[in-house]
Amino acid sequence: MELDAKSNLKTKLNRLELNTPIIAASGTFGYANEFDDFINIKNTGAIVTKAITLQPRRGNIGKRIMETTSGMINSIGLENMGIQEFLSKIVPILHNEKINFIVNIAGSTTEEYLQLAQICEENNIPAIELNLSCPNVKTGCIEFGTKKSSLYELVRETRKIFSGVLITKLTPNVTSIGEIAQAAQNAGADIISAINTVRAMGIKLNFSEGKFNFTKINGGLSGKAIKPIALKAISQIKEVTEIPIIGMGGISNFNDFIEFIAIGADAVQIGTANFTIPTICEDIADELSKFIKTNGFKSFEELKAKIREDFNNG
Amino acid sequence: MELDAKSNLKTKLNRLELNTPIIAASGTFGYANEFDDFINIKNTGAIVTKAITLQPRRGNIGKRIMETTSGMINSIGLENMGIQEFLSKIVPILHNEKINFIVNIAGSTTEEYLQLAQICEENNIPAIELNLSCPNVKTGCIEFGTKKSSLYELVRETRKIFSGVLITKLTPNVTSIGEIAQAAQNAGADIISAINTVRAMGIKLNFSEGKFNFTKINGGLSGKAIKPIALKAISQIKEVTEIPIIGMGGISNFNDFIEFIAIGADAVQIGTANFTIPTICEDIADELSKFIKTNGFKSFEELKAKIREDFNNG
Amino acid sequence: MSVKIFRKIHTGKVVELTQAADNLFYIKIYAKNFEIVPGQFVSILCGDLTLRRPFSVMDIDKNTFTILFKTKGEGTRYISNLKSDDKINFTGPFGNGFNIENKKSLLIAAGVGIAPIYFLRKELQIRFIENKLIAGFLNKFCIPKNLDIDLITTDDGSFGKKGSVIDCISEEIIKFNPQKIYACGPLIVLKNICEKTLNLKIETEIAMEKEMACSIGVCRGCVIELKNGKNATVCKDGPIFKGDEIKWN
Amino acid sequence: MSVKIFRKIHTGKVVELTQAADNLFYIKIYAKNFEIVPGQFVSILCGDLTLRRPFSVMDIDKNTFTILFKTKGEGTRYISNLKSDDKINFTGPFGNGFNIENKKSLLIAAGVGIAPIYFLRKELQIRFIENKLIAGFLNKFCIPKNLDIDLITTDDGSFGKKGSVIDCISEEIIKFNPQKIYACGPLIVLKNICEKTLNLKIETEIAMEKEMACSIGVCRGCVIELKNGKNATVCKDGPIFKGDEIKWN
Ligand SMILES: Cc1cc2nc3c(=O)[nH]c(=O)nc-3n(C[C@H](O)[C@H](O)[C@H](O)COP(=O)(O)OP(=O)(O)OC[C@H]3O[C@@H](n4cnc5c(N)ncnc54)[C@H](O)[C@@H]3O)c2cc1C
Ligand SMILES: Cc1cc2nc3c(=O)[nH]c(=O)nc-3n(C[C@H](O)[C@H](O)[C@H](O)COP(=O)(O)OP(=O)(O)OC[C@H]3O[C@@H](n4cnc5c(N)ncnc54)[C@H](O)[C@@H]3O)c2cc1C
Ligand SMILES: Cc1cc2nc3c(=O)[nH]c(=O)nc-3n(C[C@H](O)[C@H](O)[C@H](O)COP(=O)(O)O)c2cc1C
Ligand SMILES: Cc1cc2nc3c(=O)[nH]c(=O)nc-3n(C[C@H](O)[C@H](O)[C@H](O)COP(=O)(O)O)c2cc1C
Ligand code: FES
Ligand code: FES
Repeated sequence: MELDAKSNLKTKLNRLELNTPIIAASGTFGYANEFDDFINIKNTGAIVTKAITLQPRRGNIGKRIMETTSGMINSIGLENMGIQEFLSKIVPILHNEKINFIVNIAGSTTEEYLQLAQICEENNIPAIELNLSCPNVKTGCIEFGTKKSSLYELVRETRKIFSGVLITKLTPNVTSIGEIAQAAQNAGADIISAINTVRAMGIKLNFSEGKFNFTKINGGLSGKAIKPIALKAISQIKEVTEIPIIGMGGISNFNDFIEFIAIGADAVQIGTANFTIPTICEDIADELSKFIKTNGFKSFEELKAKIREDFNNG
Repeated sequence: MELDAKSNLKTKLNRLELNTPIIAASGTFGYANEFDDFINIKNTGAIVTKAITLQPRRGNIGKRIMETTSGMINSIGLENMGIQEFLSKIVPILHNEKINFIVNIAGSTTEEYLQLAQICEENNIPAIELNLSCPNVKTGCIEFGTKKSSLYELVRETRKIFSGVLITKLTPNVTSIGEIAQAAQNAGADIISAINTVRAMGIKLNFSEGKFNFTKINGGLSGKAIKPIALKAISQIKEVTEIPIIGMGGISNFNDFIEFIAIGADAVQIGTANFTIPTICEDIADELSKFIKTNGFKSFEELKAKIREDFNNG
Repeated sequence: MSVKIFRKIHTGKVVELTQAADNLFYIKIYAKNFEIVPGQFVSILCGDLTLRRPFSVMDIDKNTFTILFKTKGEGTRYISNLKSDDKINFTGPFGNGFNIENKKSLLIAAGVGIAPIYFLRKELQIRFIENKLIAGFLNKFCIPKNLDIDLITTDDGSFGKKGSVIDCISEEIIKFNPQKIYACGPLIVLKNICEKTLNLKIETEIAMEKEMACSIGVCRGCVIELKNGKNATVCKDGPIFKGDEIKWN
Repeated sequence: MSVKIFRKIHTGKVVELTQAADNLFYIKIYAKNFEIVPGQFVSILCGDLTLRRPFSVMDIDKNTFTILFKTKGEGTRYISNLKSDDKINFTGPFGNGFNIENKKSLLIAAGVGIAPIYFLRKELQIRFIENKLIAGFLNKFCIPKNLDIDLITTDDGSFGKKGSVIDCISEEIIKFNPQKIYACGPLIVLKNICEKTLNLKIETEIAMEKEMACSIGVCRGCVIELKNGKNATVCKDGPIFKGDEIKWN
């Protein structure tokens, strides 16, 4: 079942066309039709595929996820099939099933990002999202997204190569996300998405027979706990940029969605909440559609204008 | 009632002597004996008084606190009585009641911090905590604690003036907290405390009669939600510094306390949890004391060594 | 460890929870020897929530007290799901309480603001202080049951007098000629009342509300501005303020 | 909106929750037409918790199924507080399930690992496949009630044979001479069993556990390493694995 056409949730962010402003976030929705068991994927705005690297990667060994208070930490380590297998096995499915998709790419060097962008360009990938939370092995493993100069460089070079929609995904683990966002905009990004996970550590302890047993995980925090951090980050980005923003971080219901739109997001992504309520992307779209109709708005665009107006006046 | 002397929770961090390793955090415990109704304050390691500025301050107007999922945002705006009234009205109480205390100081310019340090020196304040989450009005309101050069400068100058225990409290809102911690150590801080609140924004919305009503707050996030962020920050600080660390951020029970000790904290502070369970500082000390006795340790020092050993081997 | 005596932290027990009206409940709590005066409040721990929820006490009896609460968000939902015999962790008493004087008093309540006013009224009755209680509600489904109220108004006229409680204050003042007014209700109602009584120079006390974290004056989260230019905490300096000391914006 | 049909998200209803042993409960859930095979699992939404909790199914009947669970942390505490008629949101069925073959089978369970094994046993009985079920527990208070188990061991000897279930496997293999072994229990027990059966070249299937987020193979959170050098997800490629394909460390 497709969303009622009349509901008019269609959204355009620069050249990116979306059926609904609710997108499934990278790493939480698989590569293509994995959520078929739960929802009609065509009713998402788009899906962002799990981060793809140049070569296949095994990912981290040991503990990869830990629940924390109102959130979770993940340390998957970019396990993925690599761009070649992605192109040959997954992209055909995406095309066949007419799933609107954005390819999240990750590298350990600038060159890797550029090669990935090149391959995406050659294969007519419509949109890519640069995952800049990856450590740059050439600069002592500092995340790409934390230095504005290197980020600028990376986005600018990618822009030269890639003609599709270029989304830059920012990490919140910086002193000033506004500066970083500006660099991304100046370098030619079409859209900014934020936030990626928050740098975190989780520990579980257990004391038995006179000994402490600790399980630990270093990774990225996501889920409801980070929503206030995400809202702040996005409001900071909005303050200094003009390009569209895709907001995310802890969104788990319709109210959360409205909050993100209010502070400046033009669309949102949903990550962790897909695990909790696997129908959430469609549920929020449904509620949005109903809300628009019940309250006499013509479209999401009109509702968005009203939300922004009321927010800025209140 | 004082804690059982045999329990031996006494802790020494450099020159800072504590009855227990559990300290009440600044801004959440008042100035002196306000928690008398709930606990015997002498059973805390120390109390860190609410941030004091040179002049009295009115603080922010409007909404100052908002609960968020597993946490809260505060935007008190440094309301306080100013150092002079603090010295004349509060310090005598602290002395009379033999409360071990640390004075948290805050300024809008380097000069203000130095004047405060000077006044504390002249008045024999035993320990100060530099609250570096304050915006520096001279540099476009960037927080003092976010630039390592200016932080270094500030701590070094304070060190020259103040001969008591100098604690530097770090903000988590930086790209690399390790670098900042190193600067604090190099500048002569005796102890590092971390983390202050996480930059955040809270929104409550309500739709009625065709209009959205938003309540918003920009401030600092604290409480359980930030614990994984705090643990990570402290482990990063521990990696690159040698001076003692006072850890905090979302601690609300005995297990949390052990986790912070495991990753490198030598003592902890408890903030938000004082609001939830106003006896928490004493409750955790009690549990710690019992744990030490039940499991055959001689002292907290010995337990700490065991925790660290098991953590580093596990 | 030696036994601690915490004066202001208590573990009570739910005696019973009863529906008072739409989204409105009475909860009666057993707490041995707990004492509190009209206008003071307690702060209830609600499951895993970070902040305790403040509630005025509406009635007190030997070893029990009663709260009237409206379900709003997570905290009140938690309380409304409590069952008889469940434990309830609360702190208090907090705040200053009403100043009870031997003056003919008009008591004005709007909505759930009836709670502290009703407790005050009981105290006035005990002391034989002449008083009249008027209360306004949205509609008849919002009127808490089993209360003895002298005049009820409803916005939609579905019970009692039609209109807002504010509308009939002037008339009531003329009719009853009180020496003192006590009021509790939404901010806008209180502001309105205070403007009227300030003009008429009738001594007024109002019960304020603001988000709270500590309930004891240390976090400075619940601060309001006074006309004298000072800040006051609702939790400790209030929640009862003189009608003419508050700076309304 | 058009009506959605979600194949794998369900709202069941608690039929009853009964204590099975110390910290061990059976929960019987009503879920119309829900189907699942031995070794597969469901993931239960536990209040406000971020991650669903995975549980094997122990028994299935017309429109109901039963889980045996051990209380451990917040999630299982939530489930243990459910009451009859409460709604329960679960997803599934997930995972591959055991390969049922017409082979004489020895079933080995340790602790709460009995759950999927018991469901498998029922299926084997229905198909008249010869089998023997042995199960080990810490002590007599840990043995779930009302189960039909051929041989029970307890670590402290308080019931059945004294010792770990591992200790008697070699003997049981000799006595029973199974063509196939199925096992579920703590990692260390499974590792031990697999080492034995690998040596004896007896086909073995084991049910694995690992923390899960998505339950459908997309988050890569529950990955384990196989001997062939590949990663496998416990949720989708498993939870049932061949004893000789897992890389133990
Ligand atoms: C001194 C005092 C006495 C009160 N007495 C009563 C009473 O007798 N009966 C009654 O029904 N209500 C009373 N209230 C209001 C009551 O505290 C709130 O309705 C309640 O906290 C809402 O919690 P929630 O989680 O259900 O709502 P949410 O809106 O989800 O709460 C979110 C946060 O906002 C705070 N909050 C929300 N509304 C208010 C409010 N009106 N005042 C203060 N904080 C608020 C909550 O405490 C919480 O921290 C009183 C408030 C104060 C300050
Ligand atoms: C496929 C599968 C089938 C299972 N079948 C059963 C069963 O039939 N009966 C039963 O009692 N238990 C079973 N478990 C284990 C059960 O999932 C955990 O005991 C439960 O998740 C603990 O949740 P908690 O919140 O109570 O504990 P906590 O320790 O607080 O949980 C914290 C986090 O760790 C995860 N976790 C903790 N222990 C385990 C574990 N052993 N396996 C996987 N994740 C874990 C939780 O899901 C949660 O995300 C199964 C696990 C898996 C993977
Ligand atoms: C298990 C998991 C895997 C993730 N993998 C990726 C990834 O491959 N690429 C990426 O850019 N972000 C990844 N993320 C981050 C999310 O896309 C999202 O930015 C973040 O989780 C915040 O949103 P949320 O709170 O809604 O989950 C991952 C998150 C989770 C929880
Ligand atoms: C209401 C409130 C006021 C605070 N005021 C101060 C302050 O004056 N000075 C300071 O250094 N930190 C202040 N903090 C930060 C705390 O001391 C602590 O660093 C932070 O809240 C994290 O710890 P927690 O999660 O245990 O609360 C305040 C925190 C809260 C919640
Ligand atoms: S609630 Fe903390 S000062 Fe009033
Ligand atoms: S739980 Fe997500 S891959 Fe298995």
